Amino acid sequence: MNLAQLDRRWIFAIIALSVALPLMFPIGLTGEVSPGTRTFHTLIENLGPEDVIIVSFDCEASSWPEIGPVATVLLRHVLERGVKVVGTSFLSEGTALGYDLLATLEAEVGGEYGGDWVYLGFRPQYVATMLALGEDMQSEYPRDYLGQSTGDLPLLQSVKSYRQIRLVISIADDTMPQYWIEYAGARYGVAIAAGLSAVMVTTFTPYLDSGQLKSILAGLKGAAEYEIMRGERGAGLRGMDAQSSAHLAIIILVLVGNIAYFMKRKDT
Amino acid sequence: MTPTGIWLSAIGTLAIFSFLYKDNPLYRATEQILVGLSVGYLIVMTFQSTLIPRVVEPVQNLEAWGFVSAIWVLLMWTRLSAKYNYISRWPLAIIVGAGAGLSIPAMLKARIITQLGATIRPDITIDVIIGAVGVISTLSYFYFTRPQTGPFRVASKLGTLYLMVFFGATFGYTIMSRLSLLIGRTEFLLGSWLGIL
Amino acid sequence: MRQQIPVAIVATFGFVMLIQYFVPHPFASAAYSKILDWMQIIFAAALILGGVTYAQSHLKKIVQRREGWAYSLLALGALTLMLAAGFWGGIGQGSLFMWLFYNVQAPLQQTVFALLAFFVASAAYRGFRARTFESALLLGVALIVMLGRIPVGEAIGPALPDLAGWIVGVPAVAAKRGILIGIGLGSVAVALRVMLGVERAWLGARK
Amino acid sequence: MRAAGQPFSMRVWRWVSTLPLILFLWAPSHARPHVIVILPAEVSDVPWDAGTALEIRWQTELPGDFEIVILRNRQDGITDTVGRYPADVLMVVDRGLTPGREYTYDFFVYDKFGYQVSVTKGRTAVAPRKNWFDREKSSELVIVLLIFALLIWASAHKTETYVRPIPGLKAMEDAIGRAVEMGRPVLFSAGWGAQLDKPTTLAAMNIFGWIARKSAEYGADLRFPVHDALIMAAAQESAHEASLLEGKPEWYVPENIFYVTGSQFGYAAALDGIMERERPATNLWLGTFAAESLILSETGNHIGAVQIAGTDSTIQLAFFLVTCDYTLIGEEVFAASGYLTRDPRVLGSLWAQDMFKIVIALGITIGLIGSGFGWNEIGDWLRQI
Repeated sequence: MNLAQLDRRWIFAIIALSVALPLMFPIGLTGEVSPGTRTFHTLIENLGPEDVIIVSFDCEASSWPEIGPVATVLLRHVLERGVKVVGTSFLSEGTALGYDLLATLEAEVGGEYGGDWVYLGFRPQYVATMLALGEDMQSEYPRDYLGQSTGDLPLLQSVKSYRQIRLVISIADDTMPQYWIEYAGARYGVAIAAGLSAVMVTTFTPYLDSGQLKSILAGLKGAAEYEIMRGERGAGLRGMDAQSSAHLAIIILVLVGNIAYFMKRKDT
Repeated sequence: MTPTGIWLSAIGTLAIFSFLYKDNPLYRATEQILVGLSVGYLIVMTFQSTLIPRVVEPVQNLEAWGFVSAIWVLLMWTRLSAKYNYISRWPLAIIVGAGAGLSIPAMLKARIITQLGATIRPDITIDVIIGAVGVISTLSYFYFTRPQTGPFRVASKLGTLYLMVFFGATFGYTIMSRLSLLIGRTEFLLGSWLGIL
Repeated sequence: MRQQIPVAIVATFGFVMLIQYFVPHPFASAAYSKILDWMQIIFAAALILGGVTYAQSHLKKIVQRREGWAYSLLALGALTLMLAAGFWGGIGQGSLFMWLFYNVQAPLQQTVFALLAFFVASAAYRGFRARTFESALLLGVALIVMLGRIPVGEAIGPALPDLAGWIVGVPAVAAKRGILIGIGLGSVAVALRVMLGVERAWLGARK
Repeated sequence: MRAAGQPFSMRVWRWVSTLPLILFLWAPSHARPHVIVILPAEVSDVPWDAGTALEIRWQTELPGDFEIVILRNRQDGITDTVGRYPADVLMVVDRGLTPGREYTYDFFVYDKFGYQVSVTKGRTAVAPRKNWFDREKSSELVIVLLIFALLIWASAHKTETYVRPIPGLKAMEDAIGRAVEMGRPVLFSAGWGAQLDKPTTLAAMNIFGWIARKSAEYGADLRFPVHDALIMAAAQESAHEASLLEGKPEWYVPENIFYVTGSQFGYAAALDGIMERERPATNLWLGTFAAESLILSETGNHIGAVQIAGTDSTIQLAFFLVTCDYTLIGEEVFAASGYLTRDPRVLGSLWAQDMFKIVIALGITIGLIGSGFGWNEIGDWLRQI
């Protein structure tokens, strides 16, 4: 068998096993809490029942396995602080997932729809909507996700635009927070934080340094760290074993590939 | 999830994964179903979230602006006519033009000014200098209208190295993200479906 | 005329949207909101248009009995099912529409996405070869970051996560800033060229 | 009512309630004289705004533990509270007003114990005015105008511009030719992240215009599955124009540029299927890509297609780099149309972009040297824009 030109299906099989086995036989790895996770925790700790935030579900259903644990642990913390939440979504598939998650978590803390939280729902043209939310929330969303007139929702009597919003948390699997920064942040000066998939960390670190983003929490690892801080054992911590073993498998594969490549080069 | 739902998604999941072995009729059928469902989903969502509240209802209420909105919709739909499809360029031109106009200050601010403001730090540390050298050398890689010779070549070569570090870092981070998705699917197959977790 | 009208529209809307950014007068923000509104409506109209052309092309395949027409039948069936569920049954919680989305569409999409876990591994295996200094650097950094982000790496020593953090936070950010600034300049230039009508192939054939 | 007739508790209460006043008279003497004085306050329009704010200034030497409550009166008799402020704030901006409507303001001063010590009724009515320019954005305006001026000047006057070789673009023509020789299609995608109001998508469509022309010239079978019907319309117009310019109107088949779905992974799954079944010889991934990038390019690699990618999505660059034959990085995508078409106007603007890079590099260098000596003007200016 020529290792340097290995049929990729062998690689696929190794990855499948390295994920499945630790899930079936867990070892319970945890890991350290990074400073970035602490920053986010503090950010939420500083909010209280008088504050209103926007939580935007800017993700596709496809990345929910990764982003869901992040959203869950963050929002549970937000709601326990009594913070009021206005929910939006700029990718249609995140809409229902976000609504379900918020409804479930609000039920845990006894939050009431209309007073403690509202869900405005989906808009396809995100840039335009983000800008419009800074002008007048109710004319942008005449109706909420449930079809009720937004004029009748008690929470939206006092919340008209970004001016009454302490923070926007974009739960995103892609570059949507960039548009929040460029349009809502740059134009209206609203504070923005993001719950991300791990892949987006390098994209958003510059914005973190420049202060355009207040904080980020990323990936299963970020969720696991936040869970450690809150003393929960959720999807984040559960996935850590499989994450580690698959990582190791890829590292070993890359090393083997290089060794095979150099041995072959020596021969020729 | 209901048992029917779990079985449906388990079969679909396996059908998609079968593509990893090779393309096959099961994958092709699942692919067509996925695309068909998603188009239907988007159409329904667009009607509910945009067209009904912003076009249909204002027109029913005889609001003047509602009719203007309806005109844009109709102009866009002239695309379906072989004779008048050139008219669909007008709403297209609105999107292109307005998008271009909007993007100039937005790009200038978020992509250029803010990034520069973050590069030129008031506190000088080794990291700040390493960062500034990286920004300048990467920019010199993107310098197009001069041959890359002499000191210029050194700078753009250095820029390439910075780019490689950035690409390596994103790749490393991304692997993690992608594995999480597989973990999610595997948890579903082993746990929710087979019940062995 | 067919050429000039769209070019004029591009220029008008472009400069209106650019200028309003600097104008605090309520007239400007009203115009701005209205145009944003129109943009959303046009995007929505285009989405429906896409759906119609999608259905048309599959219908054509079925009628002409082209290769794989049976698959087109499946595609059209899925589309019709979703439309019927959405328009008759509604899209509320517990509707058939949402059931289909959660139990069929979303898991399928998640699985397509999860294919990436495999592709990332095969791409890394094939592509990460230390052939040159640059590719060795790419490979080395990727390995450090991968190790630094899992508990195993933390177990090796605190230096590894710190190094990974430094790489992501300092040199990687610098390169990314360079890329962003370049894109910013390119974007502004393209936007201006488009507004001035220098580049406009998509606005229609010269007849 | 005689005091002697009051019960004892009431007398105690009167003493207790007067105590704050006594303590107040013992307060630092500089605070006292203002108590009875009318608060000198001035209301003026906030310049350079939308006409929805007034600036309220007052003068006092009262310390910060005195508070001022400001009431806003509309001409129609409606009164609202603007807010409660420490006396030494001296300036408040009242926002959310109606342009052109007149307002007067009343000021109530309270001491540190919450006693009202003075009332000042505002007499002159002031109305906020609408303005046509926001002065806070003047730096940005100057920068935009400078960029425009240089770009336009260069487009018009730089007739001879050298452009360094960009390997991915050099290879593009060969890749199209290769597909024709092999009798297989050329597959193009602008990415699921593309939208026609984004500059990157416009840049990608410019490249597509050139690709369409070359494909028409060589007779290549060019396919473009799209995720958005606006892009479909634009691409069809482009391809149509290309066929006419090349004198081959029969080459243009609208069905080759077709809508798939707006769903990201529906789109990726469909493109994977297309690649496996139609086996394109050349894949061109140019535009804004998200996670679908690697699903597309890894499958493309598997079927042995020549792949040229280019994107502004920084994350996806690493994947394209590893799986594709050539990758255009960031700004190279924007430079591509100039490079390919050799349109002097586009090349001129490319030269102008480079000039700005020099300015930026100089700015960073000077700014940081300045910071070393404690001079932070450049950085501070950039951060406050």
